[in-house]
Amino acid sequence: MAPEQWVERPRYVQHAEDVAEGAGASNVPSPDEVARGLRATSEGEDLIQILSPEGVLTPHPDFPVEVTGEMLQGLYRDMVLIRRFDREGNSLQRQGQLSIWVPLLGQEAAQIGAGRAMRPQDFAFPSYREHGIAWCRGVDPTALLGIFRGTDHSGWDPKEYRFHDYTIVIGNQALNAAGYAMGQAFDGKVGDGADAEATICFFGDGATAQGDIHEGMVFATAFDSPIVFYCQNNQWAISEPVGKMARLPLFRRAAGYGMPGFRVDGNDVLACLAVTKWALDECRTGNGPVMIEAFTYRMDAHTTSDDPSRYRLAAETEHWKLLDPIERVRVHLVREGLADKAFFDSVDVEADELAARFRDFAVNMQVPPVDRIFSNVYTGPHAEVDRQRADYLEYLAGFEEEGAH
Amino acid sequence: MAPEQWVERPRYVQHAEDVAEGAGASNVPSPDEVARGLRATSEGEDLIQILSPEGVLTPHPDFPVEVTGEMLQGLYRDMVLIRRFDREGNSLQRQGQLSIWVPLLGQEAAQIGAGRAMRPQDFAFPSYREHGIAWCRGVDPTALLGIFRGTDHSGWDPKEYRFHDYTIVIGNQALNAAGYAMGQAFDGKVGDGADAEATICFFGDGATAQGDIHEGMVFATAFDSPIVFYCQNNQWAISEPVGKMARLPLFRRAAGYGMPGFRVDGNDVLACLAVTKWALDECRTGNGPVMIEAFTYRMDAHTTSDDPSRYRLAAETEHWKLLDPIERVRVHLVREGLADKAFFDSVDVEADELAARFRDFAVNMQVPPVDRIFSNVYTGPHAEVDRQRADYLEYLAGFEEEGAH
Amino acid sequence: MSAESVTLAKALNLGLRASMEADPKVLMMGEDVGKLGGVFRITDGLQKDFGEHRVLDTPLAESGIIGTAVGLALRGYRPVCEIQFDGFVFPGFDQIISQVAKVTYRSMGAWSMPLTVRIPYGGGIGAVEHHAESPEAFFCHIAGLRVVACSNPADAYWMIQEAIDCPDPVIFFEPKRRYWEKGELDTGVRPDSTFSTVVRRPGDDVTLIGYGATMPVVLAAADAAAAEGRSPEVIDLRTLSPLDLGPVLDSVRHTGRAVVVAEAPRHASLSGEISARITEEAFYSLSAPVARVTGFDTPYPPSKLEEQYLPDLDKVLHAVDRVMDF
Amino acid sequence: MSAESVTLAKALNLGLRASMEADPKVLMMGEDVGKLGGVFRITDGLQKDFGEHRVLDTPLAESGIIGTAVGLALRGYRPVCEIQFDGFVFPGFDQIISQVAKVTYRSMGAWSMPLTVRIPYGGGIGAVEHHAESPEAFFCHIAGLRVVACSNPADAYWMIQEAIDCPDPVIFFEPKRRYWEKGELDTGVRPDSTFSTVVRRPGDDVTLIGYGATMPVVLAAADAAAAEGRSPEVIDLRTLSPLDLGPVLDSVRHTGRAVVVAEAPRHASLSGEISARITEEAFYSLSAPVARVTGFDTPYPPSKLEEQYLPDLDKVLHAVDRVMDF
Ligand SMILES: Cc1ncc(C[n+]2csc(CCOP(=O)(O)OP(=O)(O)O)c2C)c(N)n1
Ligand SMILES: Cc1ncc(C[n+]2csc(CCOP(=O)(O)OP(=O)(O)O)c2C)c(N)n1
Ligand SMILES: [Mg+2]
Ligand SMILES: [Mg+2]
Repeated sequence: MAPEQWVERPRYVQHAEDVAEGAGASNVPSPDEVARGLRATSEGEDLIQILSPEGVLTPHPDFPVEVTGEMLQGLYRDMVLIRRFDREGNSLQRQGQLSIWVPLLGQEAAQIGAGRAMRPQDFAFPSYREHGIAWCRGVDPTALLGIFRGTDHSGWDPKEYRFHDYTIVIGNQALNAAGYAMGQAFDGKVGDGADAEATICFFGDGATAQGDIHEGMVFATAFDSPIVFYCQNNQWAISEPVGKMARLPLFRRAAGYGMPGFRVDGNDVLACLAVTKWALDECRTGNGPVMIEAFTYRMDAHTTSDDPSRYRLAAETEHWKLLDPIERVRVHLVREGLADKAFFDSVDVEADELAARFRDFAVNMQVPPVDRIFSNVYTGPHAEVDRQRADYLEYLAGFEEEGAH
Repeated sequence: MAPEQWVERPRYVQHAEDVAEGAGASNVPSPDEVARGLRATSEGEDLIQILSPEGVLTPHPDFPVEVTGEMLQGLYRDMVLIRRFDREGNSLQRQGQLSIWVPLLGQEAAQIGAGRAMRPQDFAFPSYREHGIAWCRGVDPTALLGIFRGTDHSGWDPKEYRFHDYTIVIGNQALNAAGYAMGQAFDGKVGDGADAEATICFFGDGATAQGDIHEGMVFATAFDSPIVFYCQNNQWAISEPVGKMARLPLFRRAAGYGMPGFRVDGNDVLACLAVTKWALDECRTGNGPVMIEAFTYRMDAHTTSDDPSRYRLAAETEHWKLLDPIERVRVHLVREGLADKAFFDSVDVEADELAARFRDFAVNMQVPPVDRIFSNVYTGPHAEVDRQRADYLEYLAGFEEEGAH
Repeated sequence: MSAESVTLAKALNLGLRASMEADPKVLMMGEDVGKLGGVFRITDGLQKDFGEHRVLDTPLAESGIIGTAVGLALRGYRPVCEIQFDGFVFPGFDQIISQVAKVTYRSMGAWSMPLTVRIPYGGGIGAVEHHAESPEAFFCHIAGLRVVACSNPADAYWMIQEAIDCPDPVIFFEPKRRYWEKGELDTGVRPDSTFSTVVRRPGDDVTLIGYGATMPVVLAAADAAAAEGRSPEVIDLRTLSPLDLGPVLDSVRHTGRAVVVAEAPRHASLSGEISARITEEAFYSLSAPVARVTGFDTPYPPSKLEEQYLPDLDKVLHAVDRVMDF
Repeated sequence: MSAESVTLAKALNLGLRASMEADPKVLMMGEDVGKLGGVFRITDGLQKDFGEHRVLDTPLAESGIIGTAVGLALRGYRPVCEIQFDGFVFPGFDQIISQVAKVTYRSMGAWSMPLTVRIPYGGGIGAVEHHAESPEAFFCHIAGLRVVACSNPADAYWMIQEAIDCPDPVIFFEPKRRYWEKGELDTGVRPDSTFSTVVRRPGDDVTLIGYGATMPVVLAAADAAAAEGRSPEVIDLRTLSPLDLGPVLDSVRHTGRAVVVAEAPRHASLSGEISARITEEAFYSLSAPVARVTGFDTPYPPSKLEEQYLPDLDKVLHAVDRVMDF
């Protein structure tokens, strides 16, 4: 056994100059980019898939999931609806109604699969793109709008929906989630009971580089916390491909911490659901964390402020269109005769209604009262903030008086 | 292939109450401590060893190292000398000559093996316990004293010795080292040339929990930097056993990043030397980082301020005494007739002389001038610091004048 | 229990114990806080008595400690995080500023964040680098946090309990070089809010303002100044954010002169803020500009030089002379 | 090249390019700085022209960016780190305070640390949380750093080059909402040190002090005040640490009144320090206490409320009235 074989990694000898020249002269990827990108983004043999892009369903022995027509219809509906309001979010931004929108396009299966795998008592910690998880937790899509219209930093009661506020600082939520899961264990809510709880934490491929993600995994394994680390590898962190973050598929990190790790076809809603369900149940029993890498694709820009044409090729996006998460479910439903035209039409109508309601809500949102600036900085009274609030309101009243005269 | 088998980890279901009770009632380890500790601290089949505790030498096929009597004598001498001044450091602290000392006792092989594997052009980033690495880099032991006597924050020219200042904030140096290694690659100093360079970064088992260590590995693999991450797993982070940091042996983390990782018998100076040499050469060629876990033991307290009797059993220390890193080399030298009494005596004499010189230096160290407070805060002039210096010197002069009258 | 003489360290230990007894949701977490009882033994005996799930030896990672404490607080716990030394809070700074301080605001009050971060701070113990810093200004500048510093055993005992009871996050500064100084502690009667500023010694000529680690220096300087015929009034801020300016302004309006004493460097510090606020609110009462005795705008020096760096009796007296002779 | 009108963003881009041309050791590093040219396009085109080893798209980790930049600086490079938005510098705070700021001091000058951290900062662009903060006080309080802020294209161009040339670490604040404002840039003649404070408009009644993002507000307020018959003098600090107090004191000694304008929250802020320093040094010249127009001591609010939060013309004028009528 030669050391060279002890671990997989790209092997090549490269000289600084070559790369610098190569990159300087053109935007052709350097040899290391090619090697690393191949490792990091290839689907690999390990990819867990149940519903193929062609709509063929092959049960997975390790991740059993009972599939019914009704259930598939439900998943289809979920995905169509979230895609619809996501697109509406994009248009609203284009029309100046929102200051920014963060699209989920392409990640519908990754989110609905995970979201529908959760039990009501489970708790989710999103990043900022998890509109589909919000949907599964029962948060009305209009509640998301405040963040993007700039009227609020959040818009729902995280306790009620067991869905935490969006976290924008990359990686932070992994630790908050790990801590919450520690609490679930300390509360005795792990085990075989029907009330056993788990936590699921969402983050991106780019986030895996952050120290907080690592520390989250260290703490979760140290305390055997019931948490699923769910990485949506959508191949891009703004303009940086996942190959910049990792030489190998991301789920491989899990083994080093001593926790199970899986790569699932993130555009396969059944696989996402089945694996997440297994993972939540596994950690719910008290065995500690599990990592899932949902291998998917960000079909749209990073946000409405982003211009992906500067860094990625249209051909790549075209390739992923063939792997569309919704289309394969539709094909399967049709081919197996599990849904008729009326069903599809009704979902479309519902989607249009949702979009209209979403838009309506957005354009009618009010600027919050000035008082909001000073509210909930602290839970109790606070001499200084209270004084600044009073002074400022008095200052504003001065203008009104002036105006009144 | 059932999911349960996909990764190694301790499996048990445990209830919060049991553990709390167990720990509350006595200091008996809880079931999870036992399981995790076993995984994390057992030497395991993977341990690379060349010189056994009994002094038997078995070459390792993957890590060839030419062993001569002279070379073994040199390693023996190194270890005896650093142990000797280390013990002197401890006594100096007990006698009030130093405010603190950080002992390396037990880690002589881990340090001398790694230190002697380095080429002159390589660069080392220590933590704060690497007196043996300092020794190998040519830093005189007396240069370490300023830090522990409180006259300085460092005491040698890091550029001259290619040995960075001690880093006390756990984990920080992993990133500084990764950056330095990036620079080596950018300078074209990787490849097969005789001037090819590598970096080695030292840290402890506890440090592996820090985000900076993770990010160091992410950056090193992203940029294929010539760096060896050398973890001295001395089983303890002050009072916390390595099982608190990890479910599995630490070197297993490496695979997740796509870099080779090895666990070496950290009390076997030949194994440490051979594996580190391989690793430095491997990354020197441009293949990117390597991780080494040197499995060793902190025979003394964390620092002279620490009281290990509060958290670990004397029996554990006794066990490790049988694995002493120096003794096995001595036994081997004697058994194979590679050294005679005159050699051992001469080393002892040299050790005593070093200790005397070390002590002499320590007790004669002067408090630096007040000016040191204000020096080298910036490289160039700085209006504010310069003014504060002038004001303070004037203020002090005021007292002298008063005194003069 | 009636009054007894205990060290500040012991008072903190007793206060933590009282909080843990009063509320099963109170947790201790940090590096070495369990079996070892912390490097300063502040949590001594707590794991033994309350168990491993209430006194958590955590992995060695400060962002991890603070970040998981946030999650535990969301779950209904009241975590008390120990940072081993002042210089090691910074890996956790991001979680403090981005989550600890902002969760309540972000969620419009849906969450509260009853989390305490204990930081042994300040110099004077002959330690190596990063073990003697005074980072309070960083936390005072973060809206959403409350910041306090205790200076004697009785305050330590009550303030730590008030911090733990507080529904808001509290950064709790412990003057490490005063851990072994003794003082009277009467655990019988809980005082009114200790997150308030107190006059430690009444006087007429000059107001000496300190907090935490500098209080003994300030009190000693007051004695010395009194011996020289001055009449200093001494104030212990206790709460650094928000400031409790009332007692300070009352005093300065009476004395017309103020000296602020803190170990932290001066530039963009809390001492500057105090000076600015006093001037804003009591301009016409001031006979001299507010003076500051602080650390220098340098990193903390090697410990053999720390006595030169730290505010001491002479420096405070010198400042008193300056404001009196202005 | 003679004077042309460029945006502040373009001026920075040109300045970075000039530094990269002048010294092959100058590197750009950060998230998305390569192909994308940064989310604000400040590094636009640099990777294409200088190659991937001089403009590094790094993994998404700020401690990693700063920490490896430290290592690169030790190796002889001059790294320029881009932090994508103000609110994301905090994961790198520990490396900044413990390494960037202290390496030179620790090594007694054996190492210098010629590293620049560029931070687009401040509000007013309608962004979501963490994208509109003004964290300058944190860095000003750290000895070992130099902190500067540019406010117009010409300064941006020269100041970024001076920062990169500087052997000490420089935290470089870029007023992101001014990126698209144009100004004259003459790249021909390099001015004297731009890490110095300048008078932007002479006057007699009151000194208005701003820096970075607030300069346009301050200048507009000065116009308005002048229209009302006041004679304001306007000062652009440019260097925040150390302060260049000379021009400020000269001005205040002349006008007797000062207003400091900054977006950051007020408590333990740089504005407090400026107020304290002015009072310490020019006490008898002051006809009124130094006034401050700052953000509130709250987290940065949702963007629909940011106009209420930020210093604006009315607030500055109100403060001018207060100090004039004191
Ligand atoms: C600490 C931090 N640094 C930088 C950013 C700016 N930023 C926002 S999203 C993003 C990329 C995230 O990529 P990934 O984790 O893959 O998630 P995705 O957006 O693709 O879902 C960056 C760099 C941030 N939000 N937080
Ligand atoms: C960021 C940080 N947190 C805490 C400490 C305090 N501390 C010093 S050494 C140490 C334990 C380190 O353990 P390990 O990494 O195993 O190294 P060892 O001391 O055993 O060589 C701790 C917690 C520190 N120096 N830095
Ligand atoms: Mg992504
Ligand atoms: Mg250790």
